[in-house]
Amino acid sequence: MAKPSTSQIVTQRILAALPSVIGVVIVTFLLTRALPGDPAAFFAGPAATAAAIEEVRRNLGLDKSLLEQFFLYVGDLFRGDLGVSLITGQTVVYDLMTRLPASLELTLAGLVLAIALAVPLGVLAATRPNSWIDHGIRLLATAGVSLPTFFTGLFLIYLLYYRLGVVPAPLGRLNILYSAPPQITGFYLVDSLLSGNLGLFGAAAAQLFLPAVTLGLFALAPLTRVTRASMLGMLSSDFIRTARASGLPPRQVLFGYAFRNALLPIVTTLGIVFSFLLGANILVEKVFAWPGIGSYAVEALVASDYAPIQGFILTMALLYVVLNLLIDLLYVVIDPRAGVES
Amino acid sequence: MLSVEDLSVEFRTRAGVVKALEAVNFSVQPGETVGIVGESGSGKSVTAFTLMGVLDRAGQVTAGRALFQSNRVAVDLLKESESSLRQLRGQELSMIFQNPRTALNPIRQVGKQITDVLRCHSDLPPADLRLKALEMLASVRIPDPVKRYEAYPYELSGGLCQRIMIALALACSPELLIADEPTTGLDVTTQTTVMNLLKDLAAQRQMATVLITHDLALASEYCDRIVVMHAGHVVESAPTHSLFSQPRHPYTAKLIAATPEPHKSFAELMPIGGNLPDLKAMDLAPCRFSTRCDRFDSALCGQTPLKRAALAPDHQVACWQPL
Amino acid sequence: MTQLQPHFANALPHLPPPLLRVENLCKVFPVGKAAQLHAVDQVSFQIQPGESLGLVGESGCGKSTLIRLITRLLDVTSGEIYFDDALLSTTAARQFPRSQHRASLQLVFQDPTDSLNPRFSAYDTIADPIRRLSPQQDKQQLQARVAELADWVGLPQDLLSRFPHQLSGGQKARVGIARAIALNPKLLVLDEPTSALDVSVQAVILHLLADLKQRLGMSYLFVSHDLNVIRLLCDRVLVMYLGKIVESGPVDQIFSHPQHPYTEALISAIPSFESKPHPIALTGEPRSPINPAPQVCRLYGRCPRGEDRCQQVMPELQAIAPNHQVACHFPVSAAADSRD
Amino acid sequence: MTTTLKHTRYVIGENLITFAAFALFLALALMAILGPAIAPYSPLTTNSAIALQSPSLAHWFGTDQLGRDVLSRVMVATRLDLGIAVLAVALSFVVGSFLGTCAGYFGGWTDRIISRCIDTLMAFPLFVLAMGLVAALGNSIENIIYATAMINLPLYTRVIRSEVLVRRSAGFVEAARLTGNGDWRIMAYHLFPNVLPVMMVHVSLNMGWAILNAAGLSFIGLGVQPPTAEWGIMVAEGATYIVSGEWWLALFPGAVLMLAVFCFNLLGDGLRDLIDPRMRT
Amino acid sequence: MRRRRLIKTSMGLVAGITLANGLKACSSPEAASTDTSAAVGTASGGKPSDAKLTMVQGGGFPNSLDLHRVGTNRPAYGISWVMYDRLMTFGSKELPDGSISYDYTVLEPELAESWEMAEDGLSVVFNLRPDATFHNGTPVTAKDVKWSYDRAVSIGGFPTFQMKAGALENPDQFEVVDDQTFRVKFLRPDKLTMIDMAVPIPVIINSELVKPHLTAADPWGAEWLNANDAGSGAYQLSEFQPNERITLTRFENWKSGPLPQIKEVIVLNVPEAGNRRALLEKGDIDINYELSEKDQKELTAMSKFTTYSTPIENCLYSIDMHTNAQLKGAENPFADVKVRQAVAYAIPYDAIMETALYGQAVPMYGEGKFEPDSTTWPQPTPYKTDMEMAKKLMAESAYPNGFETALAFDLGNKEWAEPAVVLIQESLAQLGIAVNIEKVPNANFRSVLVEKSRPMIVNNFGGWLNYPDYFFFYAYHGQDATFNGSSYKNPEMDKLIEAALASEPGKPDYDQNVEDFIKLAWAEMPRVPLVQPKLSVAMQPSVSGYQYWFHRQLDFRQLQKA
Repeated sequence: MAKPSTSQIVTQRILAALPSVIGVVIVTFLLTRALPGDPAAFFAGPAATAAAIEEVRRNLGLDKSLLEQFFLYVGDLFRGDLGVSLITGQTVVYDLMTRLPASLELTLAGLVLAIALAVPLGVLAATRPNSWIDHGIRLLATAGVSLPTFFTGLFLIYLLYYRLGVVPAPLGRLNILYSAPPQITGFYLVDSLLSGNLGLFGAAAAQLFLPAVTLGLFALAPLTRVTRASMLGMLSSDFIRTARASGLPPRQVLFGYAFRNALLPIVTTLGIVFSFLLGANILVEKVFAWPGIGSYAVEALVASDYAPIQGFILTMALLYVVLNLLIDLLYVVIDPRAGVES
Repeated sequence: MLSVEDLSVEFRTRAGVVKALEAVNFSVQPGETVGIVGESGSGKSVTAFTLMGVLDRAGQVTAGRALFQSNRVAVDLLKESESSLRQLRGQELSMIFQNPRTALNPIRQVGKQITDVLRCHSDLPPADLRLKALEMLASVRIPDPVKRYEAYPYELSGGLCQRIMIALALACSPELLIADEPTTGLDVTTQTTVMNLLKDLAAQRQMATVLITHDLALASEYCDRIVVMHAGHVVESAPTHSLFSQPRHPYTAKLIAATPEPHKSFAELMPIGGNLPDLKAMDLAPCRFSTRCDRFDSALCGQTPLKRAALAPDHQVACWQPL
Repeated sequence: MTQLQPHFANALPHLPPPLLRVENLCKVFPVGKAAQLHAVDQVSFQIQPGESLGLVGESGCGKSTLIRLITRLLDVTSGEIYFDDALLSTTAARQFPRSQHRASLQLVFQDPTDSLNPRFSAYDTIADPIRRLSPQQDKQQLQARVAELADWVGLPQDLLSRFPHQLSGGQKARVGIARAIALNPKLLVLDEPTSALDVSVQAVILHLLADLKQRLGMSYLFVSHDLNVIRLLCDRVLVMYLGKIVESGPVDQIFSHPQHPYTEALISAIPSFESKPHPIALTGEPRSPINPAPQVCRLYGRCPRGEDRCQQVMPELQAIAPNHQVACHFPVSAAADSRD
Repeated sequence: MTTTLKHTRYVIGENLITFAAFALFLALALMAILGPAIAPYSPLTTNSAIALQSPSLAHWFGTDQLGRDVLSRVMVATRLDLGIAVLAVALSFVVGSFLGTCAGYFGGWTDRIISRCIDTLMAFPLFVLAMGLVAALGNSIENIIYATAMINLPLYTRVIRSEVLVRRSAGFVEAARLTGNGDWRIMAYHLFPNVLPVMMVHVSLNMGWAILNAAGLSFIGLGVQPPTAEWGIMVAEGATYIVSGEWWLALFPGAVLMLAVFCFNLLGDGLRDLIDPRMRT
Repeated sequence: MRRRRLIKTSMGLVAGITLANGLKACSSPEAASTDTSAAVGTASGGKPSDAKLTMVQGGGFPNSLDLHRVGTNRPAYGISWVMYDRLMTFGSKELPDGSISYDYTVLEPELAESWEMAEDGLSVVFNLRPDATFHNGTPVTAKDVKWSYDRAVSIGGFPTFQMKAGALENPDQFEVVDDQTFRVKFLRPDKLTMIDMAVPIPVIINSELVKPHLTAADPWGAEWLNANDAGSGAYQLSEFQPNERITLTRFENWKSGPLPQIKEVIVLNVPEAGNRRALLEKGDIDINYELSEKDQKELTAMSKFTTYSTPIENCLYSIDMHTNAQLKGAENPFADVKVRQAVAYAIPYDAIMETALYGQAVPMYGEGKFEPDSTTWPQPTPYKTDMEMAKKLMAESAYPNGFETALAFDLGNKEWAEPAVVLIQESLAQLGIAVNIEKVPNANFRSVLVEKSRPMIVNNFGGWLNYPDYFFFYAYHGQDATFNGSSYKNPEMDKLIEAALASEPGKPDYDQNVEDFIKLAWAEMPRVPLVQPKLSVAMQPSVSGYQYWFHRQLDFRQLQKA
């Protein structure tokens, strides 16, 4: 029954995730090698002769056997060297470092937006099951998840930017008039506040708004659904009856008792939704010219540029591990039972 | 102090309207322990939930009164507004539930759950809440209350959880305690411990208790008076001794005969035939026991409404041809 | 404990060879990294053909594990199970459905709802064992057999097409019993068959079980936490506490003269009409079954008679009368004797 | 059976939205079957004379850049889109069911190995995995189906595993073993049918996602080959015309795509109501 | 009308360019317009101002600042073009439509203020501008020039290949005479050598700045130059956010030409074409470069913007049919010339022109003759849509009942190629040819070209200059270069091409050879030319000074903004 300490949980989690990460490395490597394009032919240039292509191939190390390439790759990984992106010309590490905050900021903004909407809506629906409010909320949320994100994005741009002109141009993270805040966290919203530049904050927020809404709409449904179901379950549970029979005020019953318990499935879903959004990001980033890692990966994929794809997937896998870790820790905070069974 | 009169409750479900309670009458005197006994589906818990105002959304009170009178208040529990009922709950009347482990908030320290109740019903300064809660834990004979205060329900055994539930229910010294199957799921030895504790506390605090149970023998050991329910009807209500020595309703008699007991031989164990009537049925017989009764007389028992009579000042029975 | 074997034989020379013989049975579940939960610890007993053996104990004492070991749903950690003189414990639980003894060793479950496949009609549920284990039956024979079984357990024929959620608790219990007796088992293990039922139904089922036993000549291993029920149906009773058998003997003897303090507490806790409540002798919380100290009596700490010796030497099961064993350094009669 | 029917009727009657979803589903299914037969024009025949015409009586949804009738293309695409979704979901459902049931039932090393593999799959950003697979295998319809199935696999495996895990020690499973059922039989006849209803909810929710996924692949150029009509690719291609004012190219296929996904999502909810007794109050 | 004239420069050198780099697919749209420092009257810039210019472009975003690097994309040439200087540049001229184009017949000074050819014509001496400095203020010396030339011929990959095209192969050829004087020795007389020194490749790099960053593994500082500015050009780098934006500011001490009018140029990456157009329409950007045909048509029609659309020299969109008898081990129907001719008659040219290209291209079909009497290039084929003819030819072929085949196109061209292939598919179906369409992601299409593994592809190839012999050398010659999408091999064709290459335009044998190989191409029809594409730009009315360049990038130096 002894509860594991936080550090134990962290270690345990990381150890448990290790096989997955190794699996990811192997699969990614094989997958990238299976891509049909010949990077050597691509990068040798159009007029290159066979010899020139061979030379490029040698330079890229693509002439070695697959196993050799794999071990070289793993060796580089251990040195923290993810290689150089042939399309951006930068090291993959640099690219990822500069782009990851953009993706994270966007995803988090979308997620926060979705949570801010979904949780109250879900609770509202759960307290009035089968009412028209409940159905209305369900329709709204379902509509959000039924639209392809790129379509939502383009449509919003057309409407709000092109037609109505109420949002700034979909040009990445900042309007051209501004330059990026000094890098502290890499999140423009945070960095601009830290450097006390409110105008910049406003500009960054304005750019963020539309893509975040696009993403948020997509995340709305699962969160609302889970909140509703989980609240509904909690509200009919025994301990809520106890709380009500003890004369606790409705507010405390709803939020202090029911909602806190309902949080557990919500947090789980949050994790899934987050990793899901990181994927959906790819399309949104492409539409909004958002300089994140998603659009980066797409470009690399289309160019058969191995290093960025591998780096991207590895980053995502690590992110996934970290995310799960955070969720586990959140569980420990919310639920004293967490981790006891294992 | 509690007088339930003609209480009727219906549940609207997808399959139809369930007449869960019909014209339920019983009363509880101050300091008295009243047992409500019946098989599952007899409406025992619905009665309790109705009195506490924690009925599911689907349930609706269609008739009746539940007059509650304590030293401080005199109200009809069924007519009070939600907010004033809330004041009463926990303070004047409280309830403990079966399955104590799920009846406690799984992610809140048990001590804090007690202070939550104290906080909303008493004027104690916050600093004293904890002390008072510890005091309550000690009063339900929980060893090492300081340590248990910080425990979570999952860390405690079923018996301990039920004691915590008792402490929670009694925290604000209610005048009436409704105990809904408080020992179901507990081992017999634990059951005895918990029941003895309840008994002692009720006596100490001069608290009236309603003990809801399916176990006739258990009720007979702890109750002053017993109300027997069957399919949403109260069929008999009498002091414990007279109920057992001289049951007047056929159902009561059959229930007694069907209950295994240390001194009863296998041959003496008599099953009750038939099933509970379907409470959704539109053409429910006036006497809901009629389908299982071997004294059924269509001329007599088919009459509406069901006859309810006092055979003695404190012995009521709902039968046309009592034993 | 094994030395009890000849003792029995001597005491009851006229008895036929036992139907079921369990020797030194142990089941240990790993808990976490190093801890082990000793669910069943060195248990030995036997059941004679036609005998009804009761097994009592509170929740978590290992009753369920024990019967799952016996019915070969679980693999044993150590010890032997002999059934009809065949050693069963070496057959893996996973292989046992194909064993020739499968049909002879059946179980009635505690929760009639949980133990019926929600997607199977009553008919399919009852027919399943026949289809699986005596496949030579043709469809008509099968129907006739199922009808017969339904008749035996008092299940109206028209309910056979129903699914579990359309049946009442008592009806479900009947379906469960019909399934268990479908193959004419020699030993029927009943795992608290009435605990989920109302008293009115419980009485019916108890009578039904008594009838069936007579009709089919089965042996029963009847598990319950309710001594009252055991008393009605069983010849002999085993009392279990935290994985160990603490007392065994004829039911009447145990009821009238419990020897182990735990048995005594169990019996005194049985509510009965109009008796007045009496304080229970056991206090405190049970010891943990995880990594139990081998030399300490499992009841130590709760036992009103616990002395130093109880935490130095684990009391062994010893005969104190023919057919009556108790595992206590200070059995009630001895204590009573010394007190008187 | 009758009660199930009654209950279905009840759920539908009680819940207009679910009813609407059922109706929509029927309409889509009809369209998938009859689409090519009842489409007013050929979905592939070009006519440069009427390119990029806005919706009119002759062409309700307008025409595309090659003068093809958008309505006809949308109608004909139904079969392909639903086909992709159904096949992808069916594939992942079958494989996921098998893996999940094995993992949940056998536990131990079987579970560990399967779960690790699934974890590895989950650690991939799933859409990127789909992109990678289609890019690596080539963008044919089969490969889109495989890729979509692949990224749905973890969901099914995990859900079924946990559902089986819950039921593995249920009484009726032990009872099945007592009555002589071997492991595979228990899995196939006793466990799986009981998990099925829960899975149907996921299946319908997943169908919507599979359609969206195919559309997303189309958007980055990894969709079906032209001139095949497919909603996603029509939206993706039409999207570039929005700014120049030819909104109907993206809007109509987009709306139908949304309706389809919407329909599956609502159906999933409806099924959940049907199955989850707790929601039945 | 664009007659190939050979104009003697002041040095008296014959200029002519074929640049391998020009062979890049016309398709990939990228930006850069240029104006050489030596301004042509019409295009000459206004007074330097504080104007700030924002542009977006189709077809990618500059991925490096070092155009010698492996994998540097074409848009990067535009940045390099203005950030670095070369020794010489080209003049400019006005096109018939009034727009300005570079003039490949005129070489003008850039970093070199003058040059003299040796008597024997086997070397040239450049005199550098004495006042020219790099962006960090250090003077440009002949040492830097030599290091830069050494780098270009040694670093490998495309730069080295390109230098070789002008017979610049060996560092020994480059000699520092003194700080201001630099000599290039020729390996042999080659009409391309001088011209090759005015193309984007031989940029002059600040060698002193790079040297601290050289390592054994990276002897030419590729890593450092990739993201850093070591130039002396008219603009210097002020911000480089890979794949996001590049900001350039005017180098006020630029001496190699008149100071540009625009002070700051911001190049933004906007991948969605619709967004690029919306930005222009909303006035958020000044220039949208490399427009799709549709946008070009519609933006022009709006008459809100200044638009230019210049036919891309020496570039053709075409359908190539694999001519080998066997393809992937199977019999190849397109080896039959009748089939190829039938296809050429079956292609719905006008429909493609109208619906796929919105009329924004120069038709290359129908008007030509089977017996060409002109060396104009590109020139239209004599084939026009004639289904009767096509069916007749099919009936005469070995495949009267048709066959099944596949047509691959580059996803990067999908805006026009996809509708075009659908139209072709529909049309060929009438001949019984069932065409499966295969769209290939941009990066993979290069492999398709190299492998020559598809029976039919949509090709799109152009050289930097308008010489038919060079076009044919890459597109029809039996050396089977990448852009010979048909894998066409014909010794007779090879002989004609080689003869033309060895000769010079204007000479009778040259003209005859050219006319003969065009005739042969029209007869054999391994590739069906469709159109000559155009390079399009739309600018806010306040922007002027656009000039077309062979490298198809915007030259910011020449632009002005009101």
